[in-house]
Amino acid sequence: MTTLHTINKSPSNLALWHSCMAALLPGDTLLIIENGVYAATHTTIAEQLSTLEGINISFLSADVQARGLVVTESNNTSIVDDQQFVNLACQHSKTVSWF
Amino acid sequence: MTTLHTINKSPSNLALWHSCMAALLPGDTLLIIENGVYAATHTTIAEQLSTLEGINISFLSADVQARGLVVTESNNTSIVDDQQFVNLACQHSKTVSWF
Amino acid sequence: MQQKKILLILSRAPYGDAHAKEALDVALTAAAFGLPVSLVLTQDAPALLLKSQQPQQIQQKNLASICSALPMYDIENIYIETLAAQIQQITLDQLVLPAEFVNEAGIALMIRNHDVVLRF
Amino acid sequence: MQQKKILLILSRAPYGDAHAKEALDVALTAAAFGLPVSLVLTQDAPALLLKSQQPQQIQQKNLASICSALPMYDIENIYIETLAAQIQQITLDQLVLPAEFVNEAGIALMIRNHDVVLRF
Amino acid sequence: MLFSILIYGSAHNSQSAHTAYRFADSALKAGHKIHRIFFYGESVHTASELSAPPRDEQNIHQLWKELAQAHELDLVVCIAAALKRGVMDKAEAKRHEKGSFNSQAPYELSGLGQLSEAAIISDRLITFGA
Amino acid sequence: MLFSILIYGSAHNSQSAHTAYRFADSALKAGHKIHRIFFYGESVHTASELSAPPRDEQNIHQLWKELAQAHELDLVVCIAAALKRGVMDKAEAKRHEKGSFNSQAPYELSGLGQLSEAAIISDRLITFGA
Repeated sequence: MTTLHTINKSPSNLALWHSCMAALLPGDTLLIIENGVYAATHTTIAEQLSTLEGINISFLSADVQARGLVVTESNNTSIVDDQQFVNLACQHSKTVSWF
Repeated sequence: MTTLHTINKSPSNLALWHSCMAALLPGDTLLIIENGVYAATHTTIAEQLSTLEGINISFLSADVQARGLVVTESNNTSIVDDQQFVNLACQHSKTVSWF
Repeated sequence: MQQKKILLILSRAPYGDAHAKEALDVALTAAAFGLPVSLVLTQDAPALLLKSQQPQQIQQKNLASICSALPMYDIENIYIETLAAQIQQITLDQLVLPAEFVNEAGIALMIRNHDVVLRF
Repeated sequence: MQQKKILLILSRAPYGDAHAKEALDVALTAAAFGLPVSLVLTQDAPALLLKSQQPQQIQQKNLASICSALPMYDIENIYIETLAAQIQQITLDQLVLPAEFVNEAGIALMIRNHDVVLRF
Repeated sequence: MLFSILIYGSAHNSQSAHTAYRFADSALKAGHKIHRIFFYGESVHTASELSAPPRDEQNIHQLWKELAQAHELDLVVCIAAALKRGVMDKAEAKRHEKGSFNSQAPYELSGLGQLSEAAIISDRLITFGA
Repeated sequence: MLFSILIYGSAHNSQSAHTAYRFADSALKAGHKIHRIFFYGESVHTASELSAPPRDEQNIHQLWKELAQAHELDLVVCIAAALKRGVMDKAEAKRHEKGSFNSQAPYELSGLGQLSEAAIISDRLITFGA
């Protein structure tokens, strides 16, 4: 019964990001899309993401490229394409969209 | 050459409110409209507004009523109607809209 | 078919945009379809329940009136995010209907325990 | 008639919505009208100038390319809000054109010194 | 005082078109003049006459139309913003080979230059944001 | 896997309609089925065939239309959200005494019940937000 969360707003919307991160439970995936991908280079949010335990963090490739950002992949952080987005939606029993 | 600033987003958009408050100069008026009027009851923003020196703070009456809020008038804080909104736009040499 | 439980998470204030009204329409329709609906009001949404609202001058429908009809549609699980209410200094006696407080951890559990989650 | 100086304050990131593109269109048109235009990029807007942008896959126009044309329209007063750039870890060498840093107090003064101020 | 008004907010998902309307109405009642109302961004949908809100809700298209007719207001809709959003008059519909159109006078499609001209001519340009 | 998709973002002021399109296209390519695409809120403008973006920009109305025709997708537009925003088909235009309409098949106007039904029937309901 894990959840795929998507978030599409830039981290300057701190209230949204805080609500979203507080809603994550172990086994969940947070897929960061559209303007959300600025989280990759946002000083405070990028650090908070790296400390989330048991949560998979994914960035949607097309959006990272569009905005010219660099995402550093790690144990819990990956870049995914549209096909993997679909797979993530299948692997979790529901999706929640933060916007 | 003073400015009438309007702001129409709720204070949960902290980045916008901080940018706006940092842009105020003595003699300016900040007119708070639409969802901005939740500033009246927002714990941190309401306090920050009360400490701004030399700035007039006005709340648009129709929006305060619509949302069922209470605004406490003071030296630098007032409630204005639509007609007074027009007067404020005349009294300042330009307007800036924060949204 | 197993009955699905729906959780609606509202986050916007009333009147500034159409989100709150359109979320309530989803809640009422889902309930009319016989689905169990729970509502959580987070961020700017708790203000939706303030009974003092008078939106006549801005020519919009009173959303508090719509909210007060929720129990008639068997929507009785209505929660307010504790910190959001505190930040806006909203207390339960100011509201059009009975609501319960829930904290962020409680919302995380509610998301896990419902089958469908919609945010507005 | 006295010539009016226009200040455009951009605050949105590119691509997520139309604000940035539509603000640039205003800047280019005002410049074509012979009005002196200054641009300040605040909040999420500094990312608009990143030369690494490749929006082909999301089927949008490259806004960095549009920005690089600004000097050809005599729009040369381009400022980036210092703190906004720091938060997003953006440095001047990553940008498609020369820009200057300005802090919040500087923006307040620019607003006072221009005749018309438009925000996007 | 000569005003111009820039509306940027969505016609039906933002309060700003209605706030702008109340401002314009109040300014005219106080004896001020309005040089131009410029609809930009999502606000261009205001110019669509196909809008059919429930009878007990505001009809922002109609409100502006009646105010414009009563005071000979210049309602200008940014043509680039309008066309991509599906707001067009008879001439544009023909040019784009569409079978119908959804906008007509007093709403008028024109270029962004009309916004610059309004900024130059008017004593005050006030924005009502998204 | 049987998907339904709820699109809430503006057709022309938000990236979400296009992200949703790419998701749907990828899901179909992977062999999944899509029960319904439900357009709500500002996304209802996607259903307007009057949209005329510049030739070098995406035409989101056309993209969905072609995907729907290729895969017999059910494109449902919330009728209440659509009517107030000026999106209507021939039948609604007649009922509201409008001289023209701007939406037709494969886009179909229907009630919010279609969203509840999609939530019940589908294995996954995914939202693309404003």
